[in-house]
Amino acid sequence: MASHRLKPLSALGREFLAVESIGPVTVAEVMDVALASLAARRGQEAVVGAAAAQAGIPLPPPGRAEVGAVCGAFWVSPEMWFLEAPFATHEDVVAHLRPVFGEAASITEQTDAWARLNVTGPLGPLFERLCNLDLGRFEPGSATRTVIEHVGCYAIRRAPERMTVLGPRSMAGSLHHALTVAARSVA
Amino acid sequence: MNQALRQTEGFVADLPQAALGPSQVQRVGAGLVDRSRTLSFTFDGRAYAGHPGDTLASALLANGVRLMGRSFKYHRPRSVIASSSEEPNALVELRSGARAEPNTRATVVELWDGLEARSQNRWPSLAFDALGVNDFVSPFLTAGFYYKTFMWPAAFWEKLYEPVIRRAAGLGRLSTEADPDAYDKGFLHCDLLVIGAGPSGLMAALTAGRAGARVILCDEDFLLGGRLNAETLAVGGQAGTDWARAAVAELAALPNVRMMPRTTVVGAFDHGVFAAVERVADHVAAPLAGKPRQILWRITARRSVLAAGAIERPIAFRDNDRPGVMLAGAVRAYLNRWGVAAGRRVALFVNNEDGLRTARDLDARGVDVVAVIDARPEGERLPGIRHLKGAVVTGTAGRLGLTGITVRDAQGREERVACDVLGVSGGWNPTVALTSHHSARPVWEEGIAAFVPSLDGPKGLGVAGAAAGALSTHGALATGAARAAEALEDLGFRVSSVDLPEAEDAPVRLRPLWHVSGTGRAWVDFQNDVTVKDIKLAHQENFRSVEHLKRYTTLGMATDQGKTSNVTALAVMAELTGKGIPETGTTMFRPPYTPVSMGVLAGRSRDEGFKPTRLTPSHKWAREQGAVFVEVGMWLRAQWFPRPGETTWRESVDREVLATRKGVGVCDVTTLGKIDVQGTDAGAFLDRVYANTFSTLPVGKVRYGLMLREDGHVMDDGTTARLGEHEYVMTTTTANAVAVFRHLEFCRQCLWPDLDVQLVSTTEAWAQVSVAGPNARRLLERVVDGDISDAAFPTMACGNVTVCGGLRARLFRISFSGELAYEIAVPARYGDALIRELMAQGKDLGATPYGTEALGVLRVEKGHVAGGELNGQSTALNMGLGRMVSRKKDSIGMVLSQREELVREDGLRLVGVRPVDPTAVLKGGSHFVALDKEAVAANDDGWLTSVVHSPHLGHQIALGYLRNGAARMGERLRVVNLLAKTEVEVEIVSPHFIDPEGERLRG
Amino acid sequence: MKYSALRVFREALTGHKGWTPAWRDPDPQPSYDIVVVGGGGHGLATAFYLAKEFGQARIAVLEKGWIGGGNAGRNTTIIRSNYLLDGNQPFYEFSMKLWEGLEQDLNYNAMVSQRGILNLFHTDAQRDAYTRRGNAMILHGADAELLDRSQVRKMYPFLNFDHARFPIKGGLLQRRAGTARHDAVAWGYARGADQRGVDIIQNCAVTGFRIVNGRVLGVETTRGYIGAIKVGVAVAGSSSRVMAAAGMRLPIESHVLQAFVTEGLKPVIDGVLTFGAGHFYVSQSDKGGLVFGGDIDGYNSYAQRGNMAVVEDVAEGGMALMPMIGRARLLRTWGGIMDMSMDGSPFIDRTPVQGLYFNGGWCYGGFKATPASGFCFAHLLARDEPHPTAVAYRLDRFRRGAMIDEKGQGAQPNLH
Amino acid sequence: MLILHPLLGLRDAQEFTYLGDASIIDRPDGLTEPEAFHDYLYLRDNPAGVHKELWFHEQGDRSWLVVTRNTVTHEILGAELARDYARGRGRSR
Repeated sequence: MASHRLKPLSALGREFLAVESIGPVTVAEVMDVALASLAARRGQEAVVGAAAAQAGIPLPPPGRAEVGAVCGAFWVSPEMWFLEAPFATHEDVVAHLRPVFGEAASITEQTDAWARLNVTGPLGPLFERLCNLDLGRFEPGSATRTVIEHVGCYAIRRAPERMTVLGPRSMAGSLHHALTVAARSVA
Repeated sequence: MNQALRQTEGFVADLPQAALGPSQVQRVGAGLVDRSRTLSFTFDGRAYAGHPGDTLASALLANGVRLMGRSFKYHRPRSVIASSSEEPNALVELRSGARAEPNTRATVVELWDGLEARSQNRWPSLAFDALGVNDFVSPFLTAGFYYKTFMWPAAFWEKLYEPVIRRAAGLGRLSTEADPDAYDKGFLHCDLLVIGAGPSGLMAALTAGRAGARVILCDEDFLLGGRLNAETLAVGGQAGTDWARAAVAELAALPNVRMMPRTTVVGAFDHGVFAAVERVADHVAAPLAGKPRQILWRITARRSVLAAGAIERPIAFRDNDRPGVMLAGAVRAYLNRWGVAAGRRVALFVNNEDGLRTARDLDARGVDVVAVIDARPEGERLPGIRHLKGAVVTGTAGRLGLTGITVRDAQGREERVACDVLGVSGGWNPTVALTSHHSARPVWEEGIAAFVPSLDGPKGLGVAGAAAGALSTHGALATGAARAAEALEDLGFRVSSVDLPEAEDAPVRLRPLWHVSGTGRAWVDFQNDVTVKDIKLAHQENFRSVEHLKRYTTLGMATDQGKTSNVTALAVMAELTGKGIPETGTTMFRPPYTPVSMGVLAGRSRDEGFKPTRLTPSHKWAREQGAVFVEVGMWLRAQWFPRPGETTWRESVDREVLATRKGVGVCDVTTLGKIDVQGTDAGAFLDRVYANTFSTLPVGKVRYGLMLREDGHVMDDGTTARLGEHEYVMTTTTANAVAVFRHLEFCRQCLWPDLDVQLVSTTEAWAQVSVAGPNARRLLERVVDGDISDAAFPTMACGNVTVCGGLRARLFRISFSGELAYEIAVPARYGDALIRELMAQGKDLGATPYGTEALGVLRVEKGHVAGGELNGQSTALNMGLGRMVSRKKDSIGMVLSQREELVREDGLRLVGVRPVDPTAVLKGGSHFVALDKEAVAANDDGWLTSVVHSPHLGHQIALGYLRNGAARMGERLRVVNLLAKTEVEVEIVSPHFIDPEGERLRG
Repeated sequence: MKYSALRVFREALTGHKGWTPAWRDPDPQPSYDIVVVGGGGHGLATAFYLAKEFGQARIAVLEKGWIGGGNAGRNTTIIRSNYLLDGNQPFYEFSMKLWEGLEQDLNYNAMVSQRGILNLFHTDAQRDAYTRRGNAMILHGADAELLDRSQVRKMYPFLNFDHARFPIKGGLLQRRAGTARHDAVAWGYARGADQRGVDIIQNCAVTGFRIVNGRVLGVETTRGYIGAIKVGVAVAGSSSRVMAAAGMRLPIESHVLQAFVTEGLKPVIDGVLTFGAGHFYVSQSDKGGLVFGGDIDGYNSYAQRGNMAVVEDVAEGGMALMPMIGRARLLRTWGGIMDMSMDGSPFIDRTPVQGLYFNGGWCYGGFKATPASGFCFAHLLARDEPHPTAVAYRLDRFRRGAMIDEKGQGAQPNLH
Repeated sequence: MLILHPLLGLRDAQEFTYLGDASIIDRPDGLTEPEAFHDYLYLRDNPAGVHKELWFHEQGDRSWLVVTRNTVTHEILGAELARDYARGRGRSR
């Protein structure tokens, strides 16, 4: 990666990332993950599956997220996934993935389309105030689209007490506000 | 006089304010309240005492306060009749200031220390209410009287009659201050939702909880146990209250059971979705900081059991609304649960066995039961109590409180019986409300003379206990267990057989009695003052269906939603029509079960948080520049950037426009929708969704695209760039980004499912900045790493580039302003840095940030369509873009865009407008009228869609849609704004006000 | 019987024994000159004007349930004529004029109350759109005023001016708009029609049409066959079902619209208010309840009930606009079935079947149209030509491309 | 309402955006006469009963679904991916 002279700003408009703790819950904005959408082209589903398998990229079934050697992935649409990779090594994530899939897939950079908030702590009491997710049935490894206070998000449960919430970058402030207000409400 | 009235007619003489504890003269036992702690509260400014576990109603009764409110129409003095949420009379205003809460039922207010309550709908005082005069003129105020009068003269309705009526309207007052409390929403999921925690609900929850199902148990009361708390009945060999306490303890220990007291399930919606309101902080003066007052829960339940009990109904007889006439079950509840004797000399009027329990319980507590008037001639008499069989109550006496009743015995002899409370039981109506939320009509059950739930209620909802018509404790326990077991087996749980605790199973033995005939007024709907006479009048005037009856008399429309009145009214109407009750109709209930605060329905969506706010990548920078922001949908965009010394927005905007046209302007255009279209059929796909052609667009080029709806009107427009053989990026307008994406997915999935095309939104991934003006290239050359000379990067070129030493970026040579212009996009996290870099690098080139206002001026000067022209009603032809619609290929909207009325030669066309007097002021939305014609609809020639001040031309210019506009270039017209009573003479010109040949953008 | 203050006074003194039925309950006759199907406001108004204005006799109104039991009694009682387009504005203004004389026309107090409607705007673009609309209204002879922020604030000081997500910038006011007591409108027309000899036949559902050689001869009903020279159908909410019996497919979908009322409160809101940045409109009834509504639920439905999403959406709009209503309680909700048409505008037209006429597609705007709808439908039934204010309401307008699309949403009924 | 998504199980209807009668899938050939387009775009059976209709999982996986639902009871009888349904109706490229 060429070393350009532009300084990044987080979705929340921060130069330095912050972690907030509210009672037992912490909410942290992170920007160290590169994200790309991967969509199999028509009739190329098997080719894409094979290429991914060979490259160690998981392509989980609907509703699921998986961690792989190079990339993590979660399902977003029929024949479409979001792939996650370390930003430091994969900033131009499309350039990394293109050789793997060639013309069999459409790949689009999504890194900065989404604000990324990691929430840790007891998730049940918090998320039941935020979105229509049945946390009891949303065990680690689950990933879904959901709505938090009118903001369309992805929720990925990494561990019993750890959730990643991806929200549209432009609405990061509103999403963060919703999370922290709810955390205070249940604290 | 008030004082005198109270002392002679009131129930208890005034007590000194200091006498708090001892003032609870009617407290005859502990019940389930905590008498070790005393709470003080005020009602109409006077101080009283109560205990934890009291409701406002029980505490007022304990203090001997009976007069609690006034009725709606006649302003009759009223006291509490019930002990639960069905209460129609005892409505108070709670708290004060911004937290004042009108129409609150005293029976559901859990007492707290410092509670303040006031009576309402009275002036000057509760005991003496001037509008009590309505009661004396009540013969004129019968049902529907207002439909028959107040018609002359016509203008007097708004001026005279209605203001008087409106002043008298309503009960409580709404504070006009913003509600200071927060409200939350939440979502819960369970296998079994149990609604009501009386014996049947507890039994259902125990059955399901022990089987390992995920159970939610809701009850509107703060004390679980339901009717068991109000009775002296035994369950499983122990006191019913103790059994309830043990059941609650067992449930609380189960991790799979969630107990939700103070939570009312208010609505049953489709597919097992319920709405419930939890009153988190209504039993304290104010919520804790950061905590909600109430929570609206949306509960998704795989199965549910309604165990909401039953509501006792009154019997109508003359003056049955006097303070002191109560429901017999409520009298018993106050005695057993709250240790309060509602009166000292109590009479009872019953038509069923249950009412006799009240007599027994009062007698056992040493309260004087002066008589039991039993409408049933048959059956045994109560020992040791004067029990009149086959008798009825025909009237009452007293003014602000009951002093006695008139009784007619089986032989027709009337006698006066002195008493201060009359407990009435006309039977029990199962609480079927939720079962009819899906429009199922309850069915009549003769045995208990009541409506029970129909079998076609909400799918997955079972009904247990009194709500199902099982009115005994045994029936409640048995049906609770059975409904839960059925639901669980349905879901595949193994349910072990449950040992039912032993409990009474007494028969109901009811003899239907709805009203006692006679002269005078007999109330059916207490709050709205609907009497038996009103029902008779409705019948006489042919308002005989239940719906007509309700609407004509306002019966059941009060805040109690007819809980104590609907069935009685129906029965009275059935008598009048000579039909049976089921033939006459049923009562229907719609959500909510009890009234719900607007605040909780809105949750956190209010004030600035009403909708999410979308910020552009350069927002922080723009704020530092002092930008003024404007809402564009949910986005906040910089509208203009005022500089020191500029006093009007026009000064700033003019400067930004001129700076752009002379040097270079910079504007964040990230809000435009960006959709990545890839796949081997991407070009073919775009040919079908755009009216013009894209498959022939060379790689590295951009084209303007016009998108139609299938009805041939313009849906959206924007530019689409071809970045690779199979890769396009489409831009949409800010407003239509979501709808266009949805439409494209529809086309892709539903119309042409085998085209190889993949879509993903990239609106937020890239920060996109417009760089426009003669110096645009010079500025970008300092930022972009490669060659962007006119030769290397001509008009409508696009491509991947790098900026600032290697950051990947996209560059598009497109222009909305008519200037030499580019849009440059970088990953969004670098958007802030990019715009700072552009401003820094462009200092000597006159780089100037511009906002949406200047953007608007620039595009109107150039004649580009936008919001005002893209109004969903216009066609390509209207916009002067008719030739863009290719007739040679199948594209969405092509066929229907050619319908006769849409292709009229004399139809609306986009035109430019210039005021003849350059100092004249135009207003958007003004209409075109010919100079010599009158401003009436027949001469309406169109309207101005967009108006700006062009600093370039030094006067206002506008775009508009003008009838037959293409043929009217050079014509002079008026534009009239009849709202402001102004008109301006204008000349119709080409919409391309500057550089019609496009020299500048090729520059 | 004529209603008057004097009559009310006399009856009060004599025990109200003299009041007679507001309308009779006759058995159906074997045939009529004109049968109006549908005993809602529009059908009853049609019958009333047929008898009163067009000299027609031998008229029956057939109602499957109880008169006024459909949308006539399930709306938010608003009357207004603040339309934008040429096809609509003259019609609704005609309706407004009929409202203004309704009580004297009917000898029934339907409580027509012209307390004004204020449509708030929040952006410059909305202001321009309302300017265009206000001018169109005045051009058509209606009244309209454009208020700025301070004028709005003076009228409604309790609105959210200080913490608004979408600031109030002004509003379009029509002072002659307001509300009317919805049930009374149906009852008043029924009584007026009945007094002029119209048979109002309740509990009489039309199950089919007898059509021979392209001409209607009568209707099959649950109370037997009833012959008719002309049949007018005004059954909004059931239009597709009823007209299917005549072999017609309509440019209509049925959708549920919910409405809401709070507990009775002392008066705080004088006129009708609409929120331009959310789905919310409100007025306060003469009984004190805040009556409000919002969007339709959005999916085809014949169930007269809605779901939570719209309840919450409306409450959010209400709280955003008027945060003082947080402690007011929602008392009742109800749902009505709307004929949502393909351009959001109605139909009053002949059909391909001779003698069969259709009135429907009122979307959620039918109540305010009641008088003019009845008058214009009566005009069409009696004279076989459209009333001048209703010439645009033709069924063939989509073939010609003459849509009357106030919202510019195109052929998607749930967006109108 | 809850919609049984063929891939994701029961999802709240609020996550979806409604379009209308699934007959809108049966689009006439794009170079055909306006009459066919008129009937296609404007006329509806609008049944009181079973209705096949299009819902877009806008706040979900962006699948268009054809949902079979009773418009009187709101009962949902089934849901399938619209692209499969469309193929079944003979739509392809």
